[in-house]
Amino acid sequence: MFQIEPIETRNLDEWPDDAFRSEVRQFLASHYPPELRFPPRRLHFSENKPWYIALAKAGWLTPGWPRQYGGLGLSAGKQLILIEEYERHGCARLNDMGMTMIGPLLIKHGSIAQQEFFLPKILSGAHIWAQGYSEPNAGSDLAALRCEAIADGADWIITGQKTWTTLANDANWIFLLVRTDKSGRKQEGISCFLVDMSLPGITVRPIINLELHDEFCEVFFDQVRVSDSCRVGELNQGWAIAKNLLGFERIYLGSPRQSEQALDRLKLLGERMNLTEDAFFIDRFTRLQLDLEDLKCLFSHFADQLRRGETLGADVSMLKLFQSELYQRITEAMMEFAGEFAGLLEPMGGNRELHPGGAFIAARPTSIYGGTNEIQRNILAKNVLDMPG
Amino acid sequence: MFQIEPIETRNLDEWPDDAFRSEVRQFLASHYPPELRFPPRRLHFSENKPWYIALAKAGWLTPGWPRQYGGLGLSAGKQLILIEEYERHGCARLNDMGMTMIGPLLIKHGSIAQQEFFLPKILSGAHIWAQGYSEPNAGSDLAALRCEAIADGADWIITGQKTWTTLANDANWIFLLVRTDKSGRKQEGISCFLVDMSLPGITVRPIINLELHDEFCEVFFDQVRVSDSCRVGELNQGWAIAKNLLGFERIYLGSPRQSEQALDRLKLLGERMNLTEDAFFIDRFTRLQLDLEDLKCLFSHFADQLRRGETLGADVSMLKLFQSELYQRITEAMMEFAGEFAGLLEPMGGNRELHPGGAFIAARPTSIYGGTNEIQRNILAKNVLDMPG
Amino acid sequence: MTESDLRLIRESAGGIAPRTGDLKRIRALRFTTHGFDPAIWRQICDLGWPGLALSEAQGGSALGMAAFCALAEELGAALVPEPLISAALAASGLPETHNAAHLAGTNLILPAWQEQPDSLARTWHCQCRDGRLNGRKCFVVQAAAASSFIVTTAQGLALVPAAGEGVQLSVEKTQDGGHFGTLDFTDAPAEPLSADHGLAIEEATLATAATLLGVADRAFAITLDYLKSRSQFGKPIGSFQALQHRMADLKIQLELTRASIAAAAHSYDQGGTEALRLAAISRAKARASDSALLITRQAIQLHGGIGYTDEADIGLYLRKAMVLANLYGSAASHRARFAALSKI
Amino acid sequence: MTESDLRLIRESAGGIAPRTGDLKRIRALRFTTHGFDPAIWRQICDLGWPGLALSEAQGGSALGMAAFCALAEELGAALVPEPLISAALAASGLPETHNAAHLAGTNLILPAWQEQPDSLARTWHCQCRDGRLNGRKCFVVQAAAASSFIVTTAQGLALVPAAGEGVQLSVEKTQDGGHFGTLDFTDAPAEPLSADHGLAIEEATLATAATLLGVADRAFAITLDYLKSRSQFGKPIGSFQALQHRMADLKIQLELTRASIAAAAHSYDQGGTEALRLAAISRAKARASDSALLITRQAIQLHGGIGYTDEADIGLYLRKAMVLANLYGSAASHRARFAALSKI
Repeated sequence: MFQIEPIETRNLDEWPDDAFRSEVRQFLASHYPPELRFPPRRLHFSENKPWYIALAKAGWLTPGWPRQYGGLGLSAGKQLILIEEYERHGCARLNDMGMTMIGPLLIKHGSIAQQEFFLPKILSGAHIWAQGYSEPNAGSDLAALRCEAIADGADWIITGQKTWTTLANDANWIFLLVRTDKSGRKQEGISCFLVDMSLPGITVRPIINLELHDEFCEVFFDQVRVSDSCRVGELNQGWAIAKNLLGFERIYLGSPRQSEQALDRLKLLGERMNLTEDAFFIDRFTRLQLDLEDLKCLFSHFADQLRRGETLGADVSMLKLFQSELYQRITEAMMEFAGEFAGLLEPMGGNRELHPGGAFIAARPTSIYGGTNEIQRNILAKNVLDMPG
Repeated sequence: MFQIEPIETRNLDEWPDDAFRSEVRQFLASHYPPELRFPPRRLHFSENKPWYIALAKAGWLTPGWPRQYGGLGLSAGKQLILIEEYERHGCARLNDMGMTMIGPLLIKHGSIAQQEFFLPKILSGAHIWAQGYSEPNAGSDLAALRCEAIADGADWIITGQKTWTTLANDANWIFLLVRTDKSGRKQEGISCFLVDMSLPGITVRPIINLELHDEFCEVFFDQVRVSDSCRVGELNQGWAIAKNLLGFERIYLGSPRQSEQALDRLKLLGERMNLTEDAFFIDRFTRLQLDLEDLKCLFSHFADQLRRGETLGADVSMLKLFQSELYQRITEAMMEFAGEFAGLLEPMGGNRELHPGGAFIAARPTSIYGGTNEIQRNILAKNVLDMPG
Repeated sequence: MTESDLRLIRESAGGIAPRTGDLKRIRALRFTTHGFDPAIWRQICDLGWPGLALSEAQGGSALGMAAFCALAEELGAALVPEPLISAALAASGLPETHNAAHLAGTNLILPAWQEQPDSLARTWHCQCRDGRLNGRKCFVVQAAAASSFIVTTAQGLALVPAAGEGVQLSVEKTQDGGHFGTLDFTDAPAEPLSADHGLAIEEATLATAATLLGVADRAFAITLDYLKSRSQFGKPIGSFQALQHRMADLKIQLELTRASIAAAAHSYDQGGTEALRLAAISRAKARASDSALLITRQAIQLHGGIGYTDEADIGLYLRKAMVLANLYGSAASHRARFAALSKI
Repeated sequence: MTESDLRLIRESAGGIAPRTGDLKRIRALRFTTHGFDPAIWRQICDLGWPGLALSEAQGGSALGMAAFCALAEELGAALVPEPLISAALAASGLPETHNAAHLAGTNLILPAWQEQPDSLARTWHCQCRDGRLNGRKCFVVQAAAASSFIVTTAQGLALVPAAGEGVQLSVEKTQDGGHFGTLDFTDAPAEPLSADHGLAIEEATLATAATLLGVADRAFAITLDYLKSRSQFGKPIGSFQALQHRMADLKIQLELTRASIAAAAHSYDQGGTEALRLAAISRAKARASDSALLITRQAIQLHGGIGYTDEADIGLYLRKAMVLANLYGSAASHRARFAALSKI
C-alpha cells in the first residue's frame, strides 16, 4: 500500500482538546500572515500563497487525511476545533479543493499510481485543484450535465463547458464530471476525470460576480485529449462518487461564523449610526442575536454527533438553510440601518468592517451555492420528513 | 317574462353617491338593531332576524338584483358604498346565501317556474338558503365531489354528505352540487339541485369550530327523493354554473374591514397594556397600519374598476390573500402584546373589543375559506403571472 | 444526565402522557372546575415527578433541569393538564415538613407569585406582616384546585390556606380548558416561611419552554401525518412543494427550539453565573413561545377546514400554545431581558 | 391626470428609457466621472421632463406629481442614470432667470440639501451670511456633474458655483455606478436666493419611490421571464410551486407599492393638509424602499448562480435599489414620520 511520511511527526489527534486548541492558536499566532486576517472576499492563490505554504511546510494542509497519506489524521471533533480556531482568527479560505475533495476522493477511489502521482503534489502545493461540476444548463440539476468525453483508442476526447468553477483561474488541475454514455438515465453514464489545465483546448474565462470579483470561472473544453489513466473510479459510475464527496463540508456550510461576523459588524454599524440606545435597533439586533445563539446550539448538536463518531444525516441541511438566511437577514438589517451609506460601493470611511452594501451583496450567494436553499428544503422535506412525491 | 314589483319605489341607483350614502346612513340609524352592532361572531337567523326582516320590508334585502326581480338594481359602485356603510356601522352578516348566490343563479339559469316559486320567498325571508359545495374529501378540490343523485323515473335520489355548510342549521332550503354522471372527467357530470331541507333522509349535524361556535354543519343525505323540477341549469353542466357564482364576492373577500377593526383593537390593547409609548409597540403597530393603508389603496384600485363597469380579473385574489394574512398578523401581534391575557377564553374584563385570544382564533379560517391561500397563490401564479405547469 | 438517562425519563412518562393515542381524557377535563384529574395527579406524585429537580434536602431527587425539561416536554406533547410545573415551583419554597404531603399529592399547594401581566420583575407588592397577608396575585394556574397557596411577598414567602378567611379567589377560563385564578388577600392569616423560591421561577420558566416544545413537536408530527394521508387533486397534499417547504421551515424552528432548551438546561445544571443562566433561559423561552405559536397556527392552516373544527385534535395544541406562550414571560419580555443581561 | 394622459407620458418615456432591450448604455456609463451622458441629459431637457411638475411661473408645465411619478417609474425601469429628480428639486428653488439654462440642460444645477445620514429633518446648519457660505453637505447625487449647487442654509437657499473658491468636493462611488458627493464650503462666495424648495424635497421623495417601483417592476418582469424559460430537472423552474408562491407574494408587494404611490401622488395633486400629504408620501416611500429591496434580492435568488454574475442584468436592478432605498429617507425613518404624523 502506498504511503507518505507525515511531516507533522506528532500525533495531534491523541492530544487533549484543550492542549490541541492552544497548539493551534500558537501556530496561527506565529504562522498566519496578519495582513490576511478577515479578508473581505475569497482570495486568489497569489494572495494566500504564504499561508498555503506555511501549512504545507508544517504538514498541516490536510488535517482530515489519514497519517499514512501525509495528513494529520484528525478526528471530526479535532477538525471542528481547528476550524473554530481558524474562523476565530479570521483565516482566509485557501484554494482547498485538492485538500478537502480531490485528495480524499483519490484515497478512496484512486489507483495506486494516481495516489503516488497526485497526493504529494497536493501536500506540497504544487497542484492547485479546481472542481468542474456545474454547467450552464446543469446547475441545481447536476445530473443534466452534457460536457462529454468520447473514447478514442486508449484516450478520451473531452468537449464541453463548465461554469461556476471556483478559482479555476488559479488552478493547474481540474476534477471533471463528464458524460461518457448518453444511453441511460440522466444520473448514469457519468465519469470522473483528472485533467491538467495546461492541455491544449482548455480556455478559462473569469466570471465577474456581483462583488465585482473574479471568484468564479467558465472553463471551455474543445476536444481536449486525455489518457484513460486520468479517469478515476469506475467508468460511468461517477455520479455515485461525486454525490458522496460532500461529507464534512455539509456541517461546514452551516457554520455560524458568517452570521457571527456579520452580527459584530451590525453592532459596529449601530454604533456608527448612533443607534445603540434606539429601542427598535436593540430589538432587531436582539432577535438576530438570539437566532445566532440558537443556531450555535443546533450546530453544537450536530458537532457532538461528529465528535461521537456518528455519521451526519440529511437533517444537517437545516444548518446551512438557517445559517445562510440568518446571515442574509443580518446584512438586510445593515441595509435598513445604514442610511445612504447602504448605497456605497466601498467601505464607509475605508473601514473594511463597515461596509453594509458589500456585506449585503456578499451574503446573496450563500443561499445559492452548495445546492440552492430551495433544493435544501426539498431534501429536508423528502429525506428527513419523508414527505411524498 | 316573470317580474316582481320592487318594494323600494325609488331608483336609488340614479342618486348621486353622496346622497345615496347619506340615505344608507339614515336607514341604518333608524332600522339597525343597536344590540347587533359589531357582533363577535357570525349570528344565527334567530339572532339577526329583526335586521333581516327590516331589510325585507324596505325591499333592501337584495341590492344587486335587477329591479324587475324586486331588487334595488344597484351598480357595483353603489353596492360598494352600501357595503362600506354596513361595515362602518358594524352590521351583522345575514344568512345571505339566498340573496347573494341563489337568487342571481336562478335569475340567470332558473326556469320561469323556479323563479316564480323561489325569488319572492327569498325576498320575504321565508326561505333561508344554505349552499352545499364542500365534502369531506372535496375541499379545495371541489371537482372531486361524490355526493350523487341517481335518476328514478322523473325523480332523483340523492345520497351523500356535505360539510362546511355555513349555517345549515338555520336554513330551510339548500343549493346542492351533486354528481349525476360518473363516467367523464372529474369536473364533468355535476348538476345543481334545489332541495327542501325538511325532506325525509336529511340530517344536519352542527360542527363546533375553534371559536366553540356552531357556524358550520355537516349535512347528510340518505336516499332523499326530489323531483326533476328541483334541478337547475343543464344536466351535468353544474360545474360551470357553480364556478361563476362567486363574482362580486371576490372583492368582498378582500375588504380591509376585518384588518381595520382588528387594528383598532390592537390599539386598544396597547393602551390597556400601557404600551402606547413603547417604541417597539409603536413600530410594530405602524408597520401593520401601513400595510392596512396600502391595502386600502389597492382595494380602491379594484373598486374603481368595478365603478367603471369593468370585470375584475383573477388578480383580485391579491386582496383576499393580503387581507387575510394581514388580519392574522394583527391578531398575532395582539397575542404577543397581551401577556397572560392571550390565553383567556373570554374577553378581558368583559370588554368584547379586548379579546386577543378570541381574535387570534377568529382570524385563522380567513386564509382557509373561499379557497385556501395556497389555492389563491396557485391562481395568481397561473392565471395572472401565466407561470407554467 | 446522559442521553440514555433522558430517554428513560421520557419513556417513563409514556404511561401517563402517551405521545400518541386519543385525547379523550384531555377533552373530558376541559372547562371542569379543577381542569385536571386528582387521581392522575396522585399517580404523577407517586412517580416522584414534581420533586424530580428539587434538592434532596427538600424531599426531591435532584436530577436537574435536563431531566425535568425532558419530562415537561413529554407532558406538553400529551397535553397533560395536571399542574406539574406549578407544584414543583411551590415545592421549592416549602420546608420538608410541608413538602411531604404536597409531593405525595394529598395536599396540593400552588404558587401565587405574579402581580402584573407579562412581567419578569421579581419584587413583590404583597405584604405579610404579623401573620396577616394583604395584596393581590394574578394568573394563578389551576388555582381552584389548590388547598393552599404559597405566596411571594415583600417579606418573603407565606403560606395561606385557600379556604382561609380574607382569601378571595375569582377564576377565568383559559383556552386550553383550564383557568387562571386572581387572589385577593385582605388580612388573611398566613404562615411566613423561611425558605425562598431561589431560582425556581426560572426553572419553571425553562420547564414551560420545554412544555411548549412538546406541544410544538407533537403538533408538527400530527400535521406531517395529515399531509401524508390527506389527498386533494389526486395526490397527497404533502407532495405539494409549497407545503413541503413550509414544513421544512417549521422543522428548523422546532429543532432550534429543542437545541436551545437542551443547551439552557445543560448549562443551568452545570452552574455558571446567574446572568448566564438567566440569559440562556430567556433565549430558550423566547424561542419556544414564538415557535410553538408559529407551528401550531401553521398546523391549523395546513389542516385546512378540518383544522378549524373543535373535533380535530390539532386545535387543542393551538389552544395550549396560546396559554403557555406568555406564561412566565412573553417572547418579547424575554428578549428584552436577554438584551439587558447581554449588555453586562 | 387621466389614465390615458399617464399612458401618453409613459409612452413618451420609451424613447430614452425603453422598458426592454439591452442595458449597454447603462453599463458603459457605470463608474464614469459624471455617471451619466450629458447628451442624453439635454434630450431629456428638450422633452421638458425636469420641469414636468414645476409651476408654470418657474418655467415648468405644472402637470403634477401623478405625471412626474409615471415618468420617474419609467426611468427607474430602464435604470436611466441621468439626474431627473435632482434637477427637478433644484429647479423648484431657482428663479425663472436661472431655470432657463438649467431646464434647457445647458447648465446643470444640483441640490445640496442633506447634512446628516437618513434624516428627515428639514432644518439646516449650513450658514450663508454676507454672501459667504460655510458648512458641509453630503450625499449629493451625481455631484461631479454639477456646474452649480443650490444649497439649503439656515438663511434660505443659496447658489454656489461648483468650481468657486471655498468649495471642496469629494466623491464616493455608489453601487449603481454613480456617486455621492460631499461638499465642504469655507467662506465660499454664494448668491442668496429668495425662493425656497417648498415641498419639493417631498416631491423628490415621492418620485424616488416611483423610481424604485419602476426598478422593482422591471426586476420582477425579468425574473418572471427567466422562470418561464429556464429549465431544471426537465421542466421550467417556473412550474415549481414554491417559486410560484414566492412570485405571487412578490406580485402583491409590487401592486401594493404601485397603489400606494398612485394614491399618494393623487392626493398630493388634489391638495389637502400638509400632514396628510406628507403621511401619504412617507407611506409610499416606506413601501417602495422595502419592496424594491425585497423584490430585487429575491430576483437574484430566483435567478440562481447566473443572478450572482455581473453579466446578468438583474444585478443592476439590485444595485439601483440599494442606492435608492435609503435616499430621501429609509423605510424606517419614513415609518417613524408616518407614526408621528398620524398621532396628530
